[in-house]
Amino acid sequence: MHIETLIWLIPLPPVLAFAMIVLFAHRSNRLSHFLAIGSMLISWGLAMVVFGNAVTTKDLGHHPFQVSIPWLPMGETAFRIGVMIDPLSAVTLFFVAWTCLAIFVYSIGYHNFGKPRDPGDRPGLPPHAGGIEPMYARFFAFISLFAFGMLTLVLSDNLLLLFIGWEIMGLCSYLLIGFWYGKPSARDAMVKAFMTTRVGDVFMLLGLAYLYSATGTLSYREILFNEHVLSALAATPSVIPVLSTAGMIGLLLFIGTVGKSAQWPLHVWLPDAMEGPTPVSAMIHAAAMVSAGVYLIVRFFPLITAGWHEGGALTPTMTVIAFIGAFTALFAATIALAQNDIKRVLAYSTISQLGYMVAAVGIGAFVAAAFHLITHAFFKALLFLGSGSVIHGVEHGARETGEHLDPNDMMNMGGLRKKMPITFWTFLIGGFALSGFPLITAGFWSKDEILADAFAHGHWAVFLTLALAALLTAFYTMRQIALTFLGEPRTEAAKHAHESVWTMTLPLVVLAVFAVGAGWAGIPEHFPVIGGLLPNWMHEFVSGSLLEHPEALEFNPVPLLVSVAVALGGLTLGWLAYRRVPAGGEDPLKRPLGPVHTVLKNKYYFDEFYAAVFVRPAYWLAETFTYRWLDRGVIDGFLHWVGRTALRVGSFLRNYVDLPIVNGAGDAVGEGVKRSGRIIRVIQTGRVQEYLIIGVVFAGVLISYLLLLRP
Amino acid sequence: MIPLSWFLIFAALLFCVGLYGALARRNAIAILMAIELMLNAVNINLVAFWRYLGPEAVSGQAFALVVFAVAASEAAVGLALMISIYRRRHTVAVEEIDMMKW
Amino acid sequence: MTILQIIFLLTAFLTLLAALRVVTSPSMVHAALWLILALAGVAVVFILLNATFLAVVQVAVYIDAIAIMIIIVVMLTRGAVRGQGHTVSKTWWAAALSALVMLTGLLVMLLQAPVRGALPPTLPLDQEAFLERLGQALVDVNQYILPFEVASVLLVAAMVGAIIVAWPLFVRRGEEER
Amino acid sequence: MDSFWIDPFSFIGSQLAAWLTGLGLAENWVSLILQLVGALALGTAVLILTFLLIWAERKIVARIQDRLGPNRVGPYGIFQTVADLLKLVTKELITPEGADLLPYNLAPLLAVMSVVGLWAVIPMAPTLLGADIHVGVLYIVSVGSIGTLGILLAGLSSNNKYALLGAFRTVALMISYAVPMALALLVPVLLAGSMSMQEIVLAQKGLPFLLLAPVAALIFFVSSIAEVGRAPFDLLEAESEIVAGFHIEYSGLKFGMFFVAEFLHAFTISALTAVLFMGGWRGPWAEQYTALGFLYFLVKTSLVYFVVIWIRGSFPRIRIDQMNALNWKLITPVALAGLVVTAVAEKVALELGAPRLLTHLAGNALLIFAAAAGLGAYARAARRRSELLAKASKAEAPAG
Repeated sequence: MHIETLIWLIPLPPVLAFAMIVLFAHRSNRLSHFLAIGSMLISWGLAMVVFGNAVTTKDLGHHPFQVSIPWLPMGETAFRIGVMIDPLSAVTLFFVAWTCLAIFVYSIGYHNFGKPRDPGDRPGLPPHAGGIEPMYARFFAFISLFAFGMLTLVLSDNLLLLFIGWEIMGLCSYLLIGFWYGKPSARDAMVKAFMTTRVGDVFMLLGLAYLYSATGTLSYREILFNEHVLSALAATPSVIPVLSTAGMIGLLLFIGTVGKSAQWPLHVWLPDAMEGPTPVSAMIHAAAMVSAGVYLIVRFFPLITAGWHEGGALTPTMTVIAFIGAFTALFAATIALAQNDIKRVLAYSTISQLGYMVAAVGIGAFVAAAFHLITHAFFKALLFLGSGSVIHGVEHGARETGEHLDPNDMMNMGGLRKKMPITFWTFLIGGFALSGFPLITAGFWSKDEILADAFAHGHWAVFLTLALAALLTAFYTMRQIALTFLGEPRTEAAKHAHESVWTMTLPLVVLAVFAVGAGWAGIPEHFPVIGGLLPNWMHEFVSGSLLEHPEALEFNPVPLLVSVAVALGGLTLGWLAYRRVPAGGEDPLKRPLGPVHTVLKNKYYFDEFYAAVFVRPAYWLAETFTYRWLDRGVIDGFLHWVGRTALRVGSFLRNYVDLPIVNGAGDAVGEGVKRSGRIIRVIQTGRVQEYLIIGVVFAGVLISYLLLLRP
Repeated sequence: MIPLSWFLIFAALLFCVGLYGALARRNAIAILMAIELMLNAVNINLVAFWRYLGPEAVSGQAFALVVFAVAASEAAVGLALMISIYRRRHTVAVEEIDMMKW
Repeated sequence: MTILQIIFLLTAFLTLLAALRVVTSPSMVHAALWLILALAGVAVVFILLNATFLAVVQVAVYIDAIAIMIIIVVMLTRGAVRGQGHTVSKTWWAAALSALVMLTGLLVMLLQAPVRGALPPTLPLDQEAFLERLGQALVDVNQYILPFEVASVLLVAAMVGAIIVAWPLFVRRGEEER
Repeated sequence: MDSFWIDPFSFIGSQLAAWLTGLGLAENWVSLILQLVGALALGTAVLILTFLLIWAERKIVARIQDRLGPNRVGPYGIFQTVADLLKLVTKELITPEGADLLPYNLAPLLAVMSVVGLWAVIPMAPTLLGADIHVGVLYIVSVGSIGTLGILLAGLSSNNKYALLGAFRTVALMISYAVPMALALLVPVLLAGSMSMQEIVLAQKGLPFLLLAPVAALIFFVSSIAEVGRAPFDLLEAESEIVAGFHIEYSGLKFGMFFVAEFLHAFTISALTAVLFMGGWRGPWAEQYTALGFLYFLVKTSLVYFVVIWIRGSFPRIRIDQMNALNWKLITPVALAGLVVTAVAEKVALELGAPRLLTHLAGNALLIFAAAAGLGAYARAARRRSELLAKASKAEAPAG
């Protein structure tokens, strides 16, 4: 069997599982999750085979596995739909497969499979008494479809198919965030997420169309691996004077990324998306969707950086991207400082980490961005699942003690280290990876890569911003760990919490292994001690996706030291600050920061700001302007006037034209026919003889005429 | 010898008598008889022309034979119709058989 | 005035008389009898025209078959004929008029006919051989086989149709439908 | 001019002609008178012959029924019929109430006329026949069925329901049986290649058609008996059902006419059978001595007539449904098939030079066999049907 055939087959099992669950299997929970996980297992196996092939293939970058078929005829050309495996999609496929599989397995335990269904549970509401999820089968159907979308996006060889997968994921995130549609907050969150990402998607679609009109194709190879196309795009100016066509397209696509990956200013939906079940959070915010956004710009790195030479000045597009990325990184990190909801903290950290990647792309650090994408996917998925496990434990404790509290609030936790050791250790690994604990964790290597790149090319602003963000990251990570696991239990529920089932802990362990090991694939070879023990495989492999390989950076101690310092410093500060927080004690940061803390806690009032600036005007526009004035007043008025006029015209026509003239004529004809008929009918006696007489008389007349009168 | 015109006049008279009967009688059977008379007149003409104009050719008598066949079938069907009409309406007076009028 | 002429005139006179009685006599039975007489007269005319075969066929077909059928039907429908006074319809004058028109037309045509005074040529061959020729001509592909076959088909169709139409079964069914 | 002994009939004719021309009459008038005289003589002769026939029939039937029959008037009661005639003549001519006079009086004339008219074309001797018209067979068919008209008129006109029933029976019978009779008549025509009676007789030189087409001969014989309406087909005057049938209202000489017509008609069909199938006047030296031929003719006719009487004395009368069934289900199809078979056999004999007699006999044998097989199948089917009906009624009996 050819490898391409395998690639075709990878996305199919989940969608088949989706269809089968929705159509047939939704009555049986067990059958449903067997279908979903079985299909995901098949996809995972295929993906691993493909990945193995890809890794062992020489010079994959220039000869990727690619197969495509014409799909949508467009005049003389046709949209081709196909699959491609090049280094970038290979590594992406790798972590997507792993994380998705882990999340699938995790979902079983998370939704209390095997517990009896609690009679009090209603579909659309989270099970409050630890019973099985009422819409268990539906959940698996949705995440299967989600996995299908993600795999499609990763494997596609052109922008159109990528966009299709992209939108499938958008739909699924909408459905999954609102999975518990009984909760008003979930409803609002789903609508918010959908709307916000819609903004980005519209621009992305614009960019797509622009790209197609400019190049006449959407295939990666024909655009990104084509020197002439790139240079032409870079040379031709676009509608906006300062931007070249390439820059314009890149910017539009990047706005799509901003929406999908929740970059500032479209980041607001991501924290609210925490309303969904935790596996969904992990799925959306680690494995799939947000990664998809970054994957898009990383994939289109050659287009974005077209006209830029390594070490040269950044193009306007790159500047914008770098700025937004760096700013988002810092901004989100600051918000994360003041959040108490364990998942919200992770959400904001996700935003800031994505900011790292975006900034990396902005400054042209392709390999670093891809590297951090992978490592981040692993340890962030780990963290989310861990937090879910923690919440599960606390909920369990709350059910036992029967006290009503928010199981997500870290202030209600503490001292869970002894209660749930596996969760603790895996969470610790994830946290250290996030905060970039030196040398061992994956996060250190990837983040250090970015910093080093920024430093090496002299983007000071970016470098400093990211360094500060790294410090804050380490700090709030430690804060989270300390508040959750260290110290003494601050509530009864925390006391009675205990470890989750194996289906939840096993994925944690697996992901923890990757959270540590994934980094070793990309150790720079000039690193002092351990450099060169392992070849910088990541750099060699992934950079194959580009036309000309960026050369590896020469070693520079400054960024290394900085990153080590910020990581360790942040961790220690956080540990010192939150080592022991008493029950009911307030956040130690509150006093020193003062009002700033409130601002941070309220996320810079961004939601309120948007509500004031966009939402309420939108309401007003819809309610008052459009509905009242335009619709009621203008359009309806006009229509009513037209209707009344038509009515008058019609009555006039009826009374003065139709009745007298037309009907009169018709009646006249009818009456005439009737009268003449009444006159003539006497001829038609129905007696054959008389007919015959008439005929004979005429025949006689005719004969006599023929014989006598005719000469 | 007899001139041809005698036969023709005789045939014409017979035909017109038959015609009058076909047009004037009330009884359908009488009409049928009158039609037979007309057919006979036609036959007389045919045979007379054969005899006087072309005794060599067989056409005159052949036509006469065909006329016989037609007359026979016509009589058969007509009489059957009358029987069934009589069964249904208990009359054979043609002016009472006027279902075909308005 | 030869014998043949006398015979012809007598026959013609009788035939026309019988025909007139046919179309005028109030009683259907009498009309049928007069019809038979008229048909016999026509047969005699055929004989005078040296068409013995046709004369015999005339007797066989008309007198034996058609006349008898007519008489039978007259008897079957006797009740209908009785009690209905008039033998002719109200439009008899129009019928007479049209008949006269037709007669005048025919006579005028006759007067214009070029052959009206023609005398019969001597019969070229004896009737036996002529009859043979006639028979062969009727089944000859180049002459009259088509009319012959059509006539036979017509006869069969008429027979079937007569049976179907006069079948009491159908009458009963029709009456049930009413 | 041959002598009287050789050919008496033409001798008389020539003598008469000579005498008339001696009176100074035109040629055509002479021929006309001669024809009239001949017709008169012929008619009278056959009518007088009837006396003999009636006497013979009564005697024979009496013998068959083991009686003496008429034996008072004259030797062997030979003048019995004359006495009857006198009685009839002296009787009153009754005309029933509401009778339709014209047809009522016309009917007996027609009946007699048709029978006597038949004799015009029957060749009784090489030189003794009324008119040798070339469509004699057709003439027989048409004129013979004029008798039907007479009977019908009699039944209709005499205002009497039995007469009407008889008339209808007659018409049904005669119209039906005219079909197979005509078909059977076509066989000798086909064999002789002519419709003239004399030609047919001449064509039977040494080989009467009775041997060539026995089936056709039988069919003709049977259907002619039916045509005449004699036993076993005498249901038009079935005394037990309709008192005397069509002539119930007739009395005196009019009845006598029907009476004569019936007997004479029977003798006539015997003569026709003899002429058409048994070679008529053919016999040794018949050509030379025409009187001899006349003798042969009388002998053959009497033979057939005896068979007719024999049948009348032997067979019971058949029901009307049996009569129709017999005709339409057996005789007419067989007659049709016989015509075809004869034509094919004749053609075969002509083209392939096969022996004529054998070919025709084989064809007729085949025909008989097929007819017998068909009859057997029909009988079996009928029997099965009746058995089924019986079973059904038996099954119902206890239930009902």
